[in-house]
Amino acid sequence: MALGRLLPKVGRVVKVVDEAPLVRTYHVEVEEFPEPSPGQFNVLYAKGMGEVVISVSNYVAGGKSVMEHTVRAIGSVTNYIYAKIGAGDQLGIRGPYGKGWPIREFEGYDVLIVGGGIGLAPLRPLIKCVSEGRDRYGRFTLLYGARRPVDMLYKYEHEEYGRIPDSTVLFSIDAPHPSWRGYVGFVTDLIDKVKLEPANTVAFVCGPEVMMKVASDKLLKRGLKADRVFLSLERRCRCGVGICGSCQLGHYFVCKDGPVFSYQDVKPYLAVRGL
Amino acid sequence: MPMRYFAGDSSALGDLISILRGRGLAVLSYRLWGDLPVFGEVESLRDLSIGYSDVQGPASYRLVRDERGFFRHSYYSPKYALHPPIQDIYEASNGLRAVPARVDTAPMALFGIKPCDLAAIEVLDRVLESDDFYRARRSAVAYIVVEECVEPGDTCFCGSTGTGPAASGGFDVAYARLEGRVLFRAGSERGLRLLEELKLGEAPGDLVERYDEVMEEARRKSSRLPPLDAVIKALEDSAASEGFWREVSARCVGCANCNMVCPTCFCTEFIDSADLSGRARRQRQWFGCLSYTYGQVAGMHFRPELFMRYRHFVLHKFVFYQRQIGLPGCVGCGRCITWCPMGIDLGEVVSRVVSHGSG
Amino acid sequence: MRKLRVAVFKLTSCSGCLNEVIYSMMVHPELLRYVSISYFTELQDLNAVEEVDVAIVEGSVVNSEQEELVRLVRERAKLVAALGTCAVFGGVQSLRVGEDLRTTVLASYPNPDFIRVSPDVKSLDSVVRVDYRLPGCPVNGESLARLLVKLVLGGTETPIHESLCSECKRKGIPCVVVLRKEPCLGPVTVADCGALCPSFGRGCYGCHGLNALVVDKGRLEEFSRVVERLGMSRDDLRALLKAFSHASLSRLSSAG
Amino acid sequence: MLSGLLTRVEGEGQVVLKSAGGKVAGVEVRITEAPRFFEYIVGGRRYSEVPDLTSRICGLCGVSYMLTAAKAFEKCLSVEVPEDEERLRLAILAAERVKSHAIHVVYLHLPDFLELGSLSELAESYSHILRRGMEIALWARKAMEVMGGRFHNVVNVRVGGVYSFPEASKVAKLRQELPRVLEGFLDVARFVMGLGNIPGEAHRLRYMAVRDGDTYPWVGSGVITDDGSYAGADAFESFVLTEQVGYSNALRYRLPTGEPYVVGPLARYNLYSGRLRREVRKFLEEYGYGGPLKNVYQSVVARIAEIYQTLLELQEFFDEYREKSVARAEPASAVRGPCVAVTEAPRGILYHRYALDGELRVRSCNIITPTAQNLASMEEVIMSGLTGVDADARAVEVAKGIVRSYDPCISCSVHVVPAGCTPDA
Repeated sequence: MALGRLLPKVGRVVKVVDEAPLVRTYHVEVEEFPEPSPGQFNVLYAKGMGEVVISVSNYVAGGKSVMEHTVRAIGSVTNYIYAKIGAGDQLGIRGPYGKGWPIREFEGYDVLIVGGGIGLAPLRPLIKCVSEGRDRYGRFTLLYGARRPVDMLYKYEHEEYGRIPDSTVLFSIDAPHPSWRGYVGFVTDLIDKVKLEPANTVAFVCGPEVMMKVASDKLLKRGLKADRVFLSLERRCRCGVGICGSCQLGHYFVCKDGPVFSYQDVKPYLAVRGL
Repeated sequence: MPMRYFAGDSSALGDLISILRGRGLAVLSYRLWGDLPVFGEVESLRDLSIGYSDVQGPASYRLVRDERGFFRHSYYSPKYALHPPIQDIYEASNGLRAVPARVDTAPMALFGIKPCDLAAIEVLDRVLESDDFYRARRSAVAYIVVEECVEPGDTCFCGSTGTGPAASGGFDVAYARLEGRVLFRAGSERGLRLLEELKLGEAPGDLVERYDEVMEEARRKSSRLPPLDAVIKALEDSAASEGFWREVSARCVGCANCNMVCPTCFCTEFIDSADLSGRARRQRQWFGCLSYTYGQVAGMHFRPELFMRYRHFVLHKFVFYQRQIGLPGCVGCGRCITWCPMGIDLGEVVSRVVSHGSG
Repeated sequence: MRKLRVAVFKLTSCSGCLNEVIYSMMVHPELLRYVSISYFTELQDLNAVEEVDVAIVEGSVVNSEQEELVRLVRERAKLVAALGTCAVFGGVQSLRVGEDLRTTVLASYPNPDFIRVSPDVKSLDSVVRVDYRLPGCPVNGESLARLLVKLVLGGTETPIHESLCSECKRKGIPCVVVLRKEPCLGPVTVADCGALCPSFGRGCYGCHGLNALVVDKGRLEEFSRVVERLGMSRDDLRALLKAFSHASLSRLSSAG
Repeated sequence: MLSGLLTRVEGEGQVVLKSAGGKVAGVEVRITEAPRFFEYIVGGRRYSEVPDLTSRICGLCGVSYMLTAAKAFEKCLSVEVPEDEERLRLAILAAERVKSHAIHVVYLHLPDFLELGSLSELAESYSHILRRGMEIALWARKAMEVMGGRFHNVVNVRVGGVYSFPEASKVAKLRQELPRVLEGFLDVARFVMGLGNIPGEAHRLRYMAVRDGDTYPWVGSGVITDDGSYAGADAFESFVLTEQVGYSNALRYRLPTGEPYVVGPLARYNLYSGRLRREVRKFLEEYGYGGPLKNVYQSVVARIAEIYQTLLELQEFFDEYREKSVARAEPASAVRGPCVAVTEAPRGILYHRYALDGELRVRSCNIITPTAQNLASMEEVIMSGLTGVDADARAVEVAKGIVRSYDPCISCSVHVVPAGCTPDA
């Protein structure tokens, strides 16, 4: 019997982009890799050091597909990748895994994206999806906040986001900064500042869990239904395929049943601290 | 088709072992290693733990010599054989080209495991459905022979979880030892053929009647929990009550013995190692949700306090498994009670949850 | 590959963990090719407190000279690893803490100037910031070797925090508490010794340290009752915890 | 005043040469390791916990500490240790002797003979010898792990015997590997002996070791000196003279005559070489070592002889080994007689004495370590060679080399008797 489920493919890092302090995006090229849908994740393997679950922040199809992974150096494996892996180096890669954003199900809807910090990474393919299939969606709103200007991801694309037709793109940072002319405060504050047609809007949210809860509750207050608000959750994900049991949230395996959930599905679980 | 019962004496068990071994199978059962009950290969009737009884209580396990006694299980369960405690996943020496580890798939028979063990295997089958390594070991199991529990232990509650004392499905042969006689029945075509090979006679009606009585009595004895529906409801209702869970888990020290001995606990953690010649190895090993690291990620912790992990353990067994695989994750074997060094009784905890809910 | 610059310092201890450092190099002799050791008095004559990538510090801090040394080491090392129970928790010598040094020990010694000890026995992290903690009396040489190899490769270990019982059960070792009714500190002790004592049929005496991330005062009290029933007095349990988990234990007490 | 930090020894110490008019006029071997007050910390502990605690005195010779403590209590609590359990304990002790000597010969001492400063230099120039030495040490480690649980602070010694017998298959594996270890050992031994640079000048030395039945010494009823004086273990403390010096944290000891004495491999060899196996004696004779060893540098010869002897003794133990279940001999509940014992740790005589109270808890204790006994001799030998010599860095190196040849174990020689725990004689 094949024992290949947990085996990585050999990926090659073709480009590394500095995004923010301790955050880099690794462009990994790999042969014969299934196309990830927006919101899915891959498992990257640093040889001998371990694996880490990273959402796919961009996908470029081709003979060899290239996928982008935005990694923050915070744990033992990500620190290693940050310190040791550069263009030309290999990384093991398996995936794509999990359930992504149900963007195709919401064609014709207004799309609202709320991202916080590194949480923009899994949302990025959504932006691309809306931008490339602009006529399939209604109004597009992107709200993105980070702690400081320097912590924002994909700064080199922000202008492009603004050029998406019929869109509102707002940025925020947590505390005043000399270089900053945008909004200062929590990104969730911006929810109050945008026009929403609740009956015809789907929201996609990713960021720190507290921020996602605040954002979701605000959206509900603005009249969105809980089954039209989607969150991408983080847990201790190890295997990525629902067999190691590490990422359980209630009866969900976040890696297999998520990471994207409707707020409706996870609200009772998120309401209880440490469940 | 009406159930056919066959009767024999304990020598028929020896014959059954011989037949299985004759088919090239390693026969795994509870056996004695010196004075210790382990789970491993047996060669003959002599190796079985017949003639011993396990006296179990919270944090207490005693093996006593007792000709009429009944042996249930130990800290081992078939999990050791099907989902090994430590397993190699792959090795990479040439760059990143990873070579999967080999899994021993020599065919085996599980013999004399108990109905709760059988139910636990069904749980593992479902929850580890997409686990190649588990499936490889599992498909090496050619036969399952179950010994039904004529006498539940003091920590058992399979009657409550509906996973015993009789085997209900997923086995090839089940037998019950009743006052010197052994009553057999088949659970599969293959099992029936095995029994036919034993050339046993049909069981007399009074033996079957006695069997029914004994099993009914055993079911009664092992049904000390409140009804499962009530348990599930009470657990759901109590989940948000931090104070209650703090109190219920106050005696727990997070040692994870319960996780390790639980025949359905399947969680694993991965271990990576490297050497300087460019070789790397990935392994996985059992990991308990009561352990501190469970729920921890770099920079934060989703279940930083022990009461949260304890609550997860209990809720998972009774509530979440049900939603994940349509079966309760607790099979009522009582191992978590016996092998908890603190003597915490899960049955009691569950009863407290129910009375907390109704109180 | 650039060599990993390592310095090994010994404070107050039996030196046993230093031998595990030597062992880690014996099982991975190739480590010597990737490591340059600038300080290791047990092994070499040339010793200077230089800038290093990793400082491995063994032993507990018992006087002001050692505190100064440790601060200097911290300044000059990118990473500091506390090696062994003495460095992580204080070690057996902590059993003297709480007794009055001046009136007892110093009074009996002919030249008090040479007795350079403070009343407290400190863990390394109570003096400086520590990046890795490898407890154990002695530290598990295999774990140390794994860490050193990973450090040479530019990475580190992913810590797993669990009790000794997890290791015991994975190895299928018969439980000394449940089967033999013997006191065993395994349930409240951090894993990584390979469940050594139970594998020899005896109770764990806690030499890898109290699992203080889990066991708070109340739970320790519950545990004390259990081992008391098994025949270990509270005093004796307290002494073992003081001997092998002094720093954690005093934090528990001060936490109220 | 010139001083040198003692390197390549276990623990922290210093050699200080005092000069007068540029010449060496005095020496102090200082033990600067901070004391750990072991006699104090075992106070109040139950006798059964003491072996595990005293094991922590020394990272290299913990088994000796455990066994000496166990034997002291077995004596006063009238415990009969089953013979098989005693043999197993002695085998663990033997493995420790191999480990300790192998580490000293190859890692700590060999760089002196080769005039190298460090192990890395040794690794570069003599990788073959280092590898062979490593194999001995690693095998000794495995032997200690199989029989005792780990490389130090073993867990398989208890008052009354052992906790469990190792699996016969594991012991058989050790036995299987032994020929290769012996072969590797002989390589190392031939290399060291063949260097031909072990000094031959005579030192004036006195010796003491335990008196053992009829074997090369391990444990005994008491001690003997080179002039045949005997003192039972009970009388050891009154037999030796104890002194305290201001510059060191360690107590030191002399013979009743006031002379310093040597304990350890050199002493054992010179007192018991007749009990070495024929193969061992024959091997030494090949290199001209037929009679008594003459100076402390030749301790390395004694260590080599002892590794050889011990490996052969272990071979015999493995050949006769049978897995058993432990008897768990229990002690009497009342104390009868003194709790004292002497054993031969790798570095020499180790003496423990305890007094127990009615609850079998330690009321007082005294531990005399091998290195503490050698301190006076170290200073005397240094002075005999260096008095009047130019007090310079070279002299310090010579002094350090002399100290190193005693294989001092400084961690365990820190020996302070705190108030409240003084000898109760």
